[in-house]
Amino acid sequence: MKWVIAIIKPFKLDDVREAMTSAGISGITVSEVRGFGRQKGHTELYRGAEYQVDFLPKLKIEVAVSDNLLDQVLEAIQKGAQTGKIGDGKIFVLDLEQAMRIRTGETGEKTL
Amino acid sequence: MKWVIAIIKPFKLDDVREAMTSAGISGITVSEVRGFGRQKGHTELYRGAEYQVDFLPKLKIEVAVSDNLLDQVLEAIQKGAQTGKIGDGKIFVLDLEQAMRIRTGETGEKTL
Amino acid sequence: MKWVIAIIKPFKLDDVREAMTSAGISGITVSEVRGFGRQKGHTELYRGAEYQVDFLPKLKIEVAVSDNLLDQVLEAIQKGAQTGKIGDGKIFVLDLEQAMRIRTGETGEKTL
Amino acid sequence: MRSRFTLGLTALSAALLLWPALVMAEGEAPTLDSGNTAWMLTSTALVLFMTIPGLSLFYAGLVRAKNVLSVLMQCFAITSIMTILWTAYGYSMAFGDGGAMNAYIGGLDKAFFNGVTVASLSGTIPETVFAIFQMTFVIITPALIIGAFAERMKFSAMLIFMVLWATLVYAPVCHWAWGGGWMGKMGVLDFAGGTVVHINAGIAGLVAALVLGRRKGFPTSHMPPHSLPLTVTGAGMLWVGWFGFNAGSELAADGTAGMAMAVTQIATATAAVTWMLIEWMKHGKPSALGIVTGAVAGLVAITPASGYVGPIGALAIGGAAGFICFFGATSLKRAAGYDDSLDAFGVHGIGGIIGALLTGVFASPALGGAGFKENMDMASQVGVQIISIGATIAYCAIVTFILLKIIDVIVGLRVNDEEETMGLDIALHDERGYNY
Amino acid sequence: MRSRFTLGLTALSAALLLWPALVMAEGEAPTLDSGNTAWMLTSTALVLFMTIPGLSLFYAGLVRAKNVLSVLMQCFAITSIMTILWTAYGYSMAFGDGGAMNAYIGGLDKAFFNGVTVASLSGTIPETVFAIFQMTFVIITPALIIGAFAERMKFSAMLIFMVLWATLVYAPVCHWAWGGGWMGKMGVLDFAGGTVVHINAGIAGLVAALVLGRRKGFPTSHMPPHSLPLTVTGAGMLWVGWFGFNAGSELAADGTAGMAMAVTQIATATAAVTWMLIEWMKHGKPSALGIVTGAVAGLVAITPASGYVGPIGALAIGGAAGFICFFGATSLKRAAGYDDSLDAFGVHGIGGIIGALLTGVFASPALGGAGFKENMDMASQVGVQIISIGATIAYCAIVTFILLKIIDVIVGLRVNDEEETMGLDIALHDERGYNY
Amino acid sequence: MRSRFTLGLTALSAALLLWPALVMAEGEAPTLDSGNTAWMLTSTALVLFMTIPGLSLFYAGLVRAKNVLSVLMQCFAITSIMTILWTAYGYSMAFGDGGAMNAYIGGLDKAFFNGVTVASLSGTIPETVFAIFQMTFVIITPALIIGAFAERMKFSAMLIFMVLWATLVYAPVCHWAWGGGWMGKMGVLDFAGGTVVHINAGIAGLVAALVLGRRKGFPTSHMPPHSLPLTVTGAGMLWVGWFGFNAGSELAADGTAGMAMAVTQIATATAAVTWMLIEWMKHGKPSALGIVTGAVAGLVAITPASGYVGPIGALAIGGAAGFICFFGATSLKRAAGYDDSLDAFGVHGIGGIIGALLTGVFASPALGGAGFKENMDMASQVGVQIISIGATIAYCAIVTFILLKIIDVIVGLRVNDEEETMGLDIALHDERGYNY
Ligand SMILES: Nc1ncnc2c1ncn2[C@@H]1O[C@H](COP(=O)(O)OP(=O)(O)O)[C@@H](O)[C@H]1O
Ligand SMILES: Nc1ncnc2c1ncn2[C@@H]1O[C@H](COP(=O)(O)OP(=O)(O)O)[C@@H](O)[C@H]1O
Ligand SMILES: Nc1ncnc2c1ncn2[C@@H]1O[C@H](COP(=O)(O)OP(=O)(O)O)[C@@H](O)[C@H]1O
Repeated sequence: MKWVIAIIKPFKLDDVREAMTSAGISGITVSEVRGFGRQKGHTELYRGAEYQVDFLPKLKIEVAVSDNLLDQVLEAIQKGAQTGKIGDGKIFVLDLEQAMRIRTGETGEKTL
Repeated sequence: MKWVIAIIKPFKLDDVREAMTSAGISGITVSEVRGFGRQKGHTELYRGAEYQVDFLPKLKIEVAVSDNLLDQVLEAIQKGAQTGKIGDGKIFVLDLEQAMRIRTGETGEKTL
Repeated sequence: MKWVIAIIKPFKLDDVREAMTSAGISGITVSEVRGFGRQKGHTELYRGAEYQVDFLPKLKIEVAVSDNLLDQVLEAIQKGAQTGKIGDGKIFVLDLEQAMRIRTGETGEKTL
Repeated sequence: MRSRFTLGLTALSAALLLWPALVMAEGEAPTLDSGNTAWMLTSTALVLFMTIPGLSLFYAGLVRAKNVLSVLMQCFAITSIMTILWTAYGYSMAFGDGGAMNAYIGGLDKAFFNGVTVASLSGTIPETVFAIFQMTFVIITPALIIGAFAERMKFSAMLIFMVLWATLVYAPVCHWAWGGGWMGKMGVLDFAGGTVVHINAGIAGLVAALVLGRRKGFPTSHMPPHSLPLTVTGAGMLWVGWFGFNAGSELAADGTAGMAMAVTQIATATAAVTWMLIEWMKHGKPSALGIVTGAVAGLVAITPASGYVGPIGALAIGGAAGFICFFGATSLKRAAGYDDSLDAFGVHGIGGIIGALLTGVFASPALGGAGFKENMDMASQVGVQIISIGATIAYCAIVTFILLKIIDVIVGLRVNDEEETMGLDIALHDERGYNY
Repeated sequence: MRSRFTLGLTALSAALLLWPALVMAEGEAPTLDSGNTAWMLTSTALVLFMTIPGLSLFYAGLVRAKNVLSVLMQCFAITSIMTILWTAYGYSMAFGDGGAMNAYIGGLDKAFFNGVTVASLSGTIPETVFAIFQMTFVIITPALIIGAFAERMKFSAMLIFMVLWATLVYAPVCHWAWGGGWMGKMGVLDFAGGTVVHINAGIAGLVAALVLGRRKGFPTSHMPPHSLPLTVTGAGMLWVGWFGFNAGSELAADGTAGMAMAVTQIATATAAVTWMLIEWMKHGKPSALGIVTGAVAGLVAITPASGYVGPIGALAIGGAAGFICFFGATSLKRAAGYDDSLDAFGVHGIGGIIGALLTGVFASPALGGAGFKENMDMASQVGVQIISIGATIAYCAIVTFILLKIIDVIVGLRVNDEEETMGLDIALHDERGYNY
Repeated sequence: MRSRFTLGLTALSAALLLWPALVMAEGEAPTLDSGNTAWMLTSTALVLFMTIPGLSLFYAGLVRAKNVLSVLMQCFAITSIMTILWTAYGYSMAFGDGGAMNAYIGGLDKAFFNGVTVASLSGTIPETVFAIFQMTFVIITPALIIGAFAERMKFSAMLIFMVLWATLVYAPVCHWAWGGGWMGKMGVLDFAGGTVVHINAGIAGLVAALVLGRRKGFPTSHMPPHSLPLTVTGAGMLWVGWFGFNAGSELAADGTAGMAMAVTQIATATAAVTWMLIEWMKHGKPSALGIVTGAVAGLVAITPASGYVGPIGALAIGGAAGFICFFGATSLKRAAGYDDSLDAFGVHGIGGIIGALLTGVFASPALGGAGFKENMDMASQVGVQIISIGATIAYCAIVTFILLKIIDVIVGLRVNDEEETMGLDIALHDERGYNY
């Protein structure tokens, strides 16, 4: 199994989720993060005090997938999240050793 | 060492933390996430505009554990988080290569 | 490639980011988390109802690095985040199998 | 509430009085006074302001984020429903002529504001203004109660309860004290609503908290206020609006109104400081929630006294309210174990009782007050106050209990566990307070 | 707005009237009444309170967090700019003497408050007070419009548009109805601004929503209000402030002001409850956003009627407003497909039309009203109301459309896509609403 | 603040004046006027509203989330403590008879409102009303100061400082200007508190900012306001409440009160627009924080002038305040390097000086003003203004400095580093602002 982490632009969430659902994913976890990267931030100004904000609001999607679904999922995320402009984000893949469903205690790929 | 990620129902945090402490864990990190899964979301309605909210508030617990504690920790989380109803969440285990305590610079299992 | 997770004190973010940038890192992802550990929390009191808060606000930094940058990055984070007081946080390193830039679809170390 | 004229006469010099005095001597009815009317229009706005947004923010900040709208919605719906109820029959039941039953309840002669025209006067102000000033009181009283059962009551059951409660508890007690009923006749001093508003609301809240039972998780899991800035803002609004409540209850812009406003300010400040100091001593730190709760306790306690006592009375009543309510909202609640979520009883019930009682003491001219009712001394006045407090508590508790039990059978009082965990906002209203 | 004297005379007893009556008979001008002045100073504060913070919070809560400051800023800037505009020439254009053109527009004789001194009176109140009371109306009207184009209009274009619109639409229509123009002469009943304020703002909003087009993503992606507690708070403030709007429009603290306040309260509550019940029946749950929107619809609809109708009229107008605006802000908008972001048209346009129309009905003494204009019956009065509504709609729509088209060419009306995605707060103002 | 009679006489027609004029000629004391009393009761509520919730929200939004309650709590505690202090001896020290020392300080004859009864009058209003109207001024002035040392001062030290400061600085300066002291005798024009309130608060703030030193991290790390919607809301409330401050300082509902309200509105709007435009030109974008800060600067500057100048004066004073305070709160502060956290000095100190100075200019009848004090021309009036400003600055700065140094030795002024990092809410009050 793999643990996939994707950093995307917030307004792309719905597209990504739909693409992933189509790729056979039935569960994902999303959190709000701030990203620092090539995409330029903006300036904030309060009573003359300027402040360069380099961190942009992004969403982090985390999903556990079985090995055989990995490629489709990566493709789905990429398609759903892409705008072609800088700052679209990244996808990272880690190895996942074990998964368990809390409700039932089952483990393995069937829990995903 | 292992990196354990658990997605749980928010109101179960205290139970889980207690169970983990009993299992010998002395540090954990918690964040607020939104989960999409089998558990049904709800409808929101604003001036006639309906909106199906599939993402539910969940908590993500992350904890680094030594290999020999892993099983007890998994059991502790499962016991603490279980209600038996759909949406109780998942536990994921990844391999953790290294850990360092920032204050002292020490590394390895003793930092956990 | 490695996936580095650092839990730090919030007011150290700017120092850490600068240190990492100097170490050659061009992208990081930050999120707000609550940490439970050796550092003591505080008491809250509302109309006589006392409440021991063990969770402290922390920031989680996640960054994907190429293997050869790992040591410098660890050092940079540690230097930037250290105050020498309890609660400075931890750094965790996991193995990262794959990385993809959403905008271009490229994969591998060059995307970091 | 007494006529502007009594007081005006004292204050006016003989020469200026001559002409109006002559007119009055010939038995003319009082005429409209634009100054008094201006103040009462303002007071009406101020008292409405106490409920929306004042009280609703005060309470909304204290609940968890998942229930914030439920509280705001309850206050807003109560405001609307009570307006209709008061127009339809409430005003008439409270201030109409009850004929043979007048000691206990008014009649229906003024239903739907029948006979209340542009030209009707109530003393020196238009009767419309008197009627809607009083309307703002029947709005805030039920709204106060919701503090006791917040975060767990069904919205539908809440509405039914409030309509019945306003009809069967508020209207009669209001008539007893202010509408010509037995309590007023007996000589109770209740300037702006110690019995009618605060004891009534506090007792109803206590009964509701007991009948509904505790929130899931109370008291083991912690339920911190989700936004104290809302609560402190609401407290500030309550304080400001309360000037309309107390000084407005004079129904005129005169010396008594001025003194009522002054003692309101003094008692509130004293109670706030008292609460702050006790907390500081007992817990080592003073809190924002503490000081604002103290202020509300002071506002409550000075309410029945506001037109009758002087600055010294205000200091005493404020100090007593801060001190006693502190223990009411903390130790007493924990000891007794009921879940009065936002301390409707601890602050309004207890504060109202303290105020109603001490009004009988500090109305004494020797203590700077305006004097007791005719032919009374302190002992007899305190006696009358105790009877009134006791009657209000007993009547209110019994009727509230019966109403809640009946409603529980018919529609059920509480949401189910799942809805409570999910929060009332989503469960009952399909909306969320915040989408950041 | 009618003279205090007409009404005062009815209310006062003969004996007290004797002396002023004699004076008036000799043709003396009315003199300053401190009570009336007190109420109008208060009313001015209340109506300003409606815009800042009232309306600005109501709207701010409804947008997404990334646009919260843009809305607050628009309201605040409008408040400031309109003050200057009204001082410079607006007041004069609306209430000055237009000479030969007086049926259509006032003159510039009062520009920069020329001749408005400490001693100038307008009826029984200082003219300064009349001028700034009216100023608060020219502040809130443009502020209402922003609800229609929120989250996408350029701040610069918005400012230019509002200055031109206030000059070319608001000032003339205000003059028509209240400043001595044709509409008033024709006998329109518009107590506090059904045509001048609400229909005007609602229609301008609708045209703006159509000309600017929909927000990116509307209606497919969901744009939930970012903070309903702000919205409910704003609604409460609007309700309280509206007492100044309606009862203040009497320009006196008298029986008519009292009745205006009473019917405002009743109609608002009725509309709120009506909306709540319809939503409950249609969707299964009543919502906080629903009930407060209903209240605003009621406030809007009772505005033109407030000094003319009685409690029964208020119940009817409130019920109608709640019912019809519900469909205006939900079904109609979805069916027609325009993006009136915060329902400026659905609530103010439609509510204003309902109110203006029904004023012609419920002013009838048979229905508890104060009577029609001289020599009118219900049919002719309703006719006059319809003509006034029609003229306002037509004139406002045409001029608004032309202004927007011109501004679009010169500076552009909308922000670009990237700015809209990023949010107007950062894009236009370099600041963020929240930094938790 | 001048007698209603002076002005009333001008405004009234001869016929109506005859009778009261005769009465007055016989030397009768003024009698209670219900209209004036109504307005002053309202004004008192409005000025309290300025502090809680107005100013407290304005400031609370500007600090970081971890300090939000500390600011709200300071405002609330000041409100309460000052009420008690004013009742106990403050009012007497400011407005009592100081005997031989009367040029510098009042006496203790009115301590604990001794002799202030229901029947006592102050001009045409009850003395209780005058006393609590003035009480709201001694509440807001210390509350303004906290803007200068926010986010780092100990709560206990703050309380001690404020009690001493109100006693040793506010009460005397208030007596000098309004209580019969030398400044008033000299002929200073300070209608509603340019010297007494704003210069006093601004200078005390500056001294406090210097003595306490900068916040940890200032100016390198950024400390953005945690919730600008709170700040904008607070600004709106300040604007509305300020009507009571300025128009209320007339102590009557008359033409001067009307003009005071009008010029307040005009100056505020002008300052807001001025600030917005400068920022737009200098930084490329106008901000919400900018426009509201400009509005407050305008409110401050028009305060001493409000009863003396006309619309033209208001435009000029507003423009000057917007322009100069912009540089005071941005360039000057950065250049000088002190950490006046929320710009108490930059806005109130500088704005107060501008206003007090220009009052001496625009009171000129030639510029539409109400005229200088007897036997003065513009030069001598400006001279008097400068002396008053200078005396206030010098006295306030010296006493404030000494007080702070003493308190620093005894209890310490600042929290420690760890508490500052953690935030004052948890460190000093054991509570958190938000629990979402
Ligand atoms: N090495 C990295 N480790 C972790 N997160 C990263 C890394 N590089 C980029 N990110 C995340 O991806 C986001 C987008 O990256 P950015 O460089 O702005 O644009 P692009 O993805 O188009 O190259 C960043 O805001 C950050 O959250
Ligand atoms: N494959 C997955 N990857 C990441 N998170 C998941 C995955 N499946 C479920 N989750 C998380 O677990 C939560 C609970 O899952 P759900 O399917 O609703 O119920 P259950 O855990 O009882 O099967 C989801 O809300 C989501 O946050
Ligand atoms: N085993 C662990 N797994 C995950 N996070 C941990 C673990 N131990 C500590 N942390 C995180 O590190 C933070 C700091 O740890 P703490 O024990 O307080 O101090 P120190 O880092 O100085 O030892 C905690 O608040 C928590 O967020």
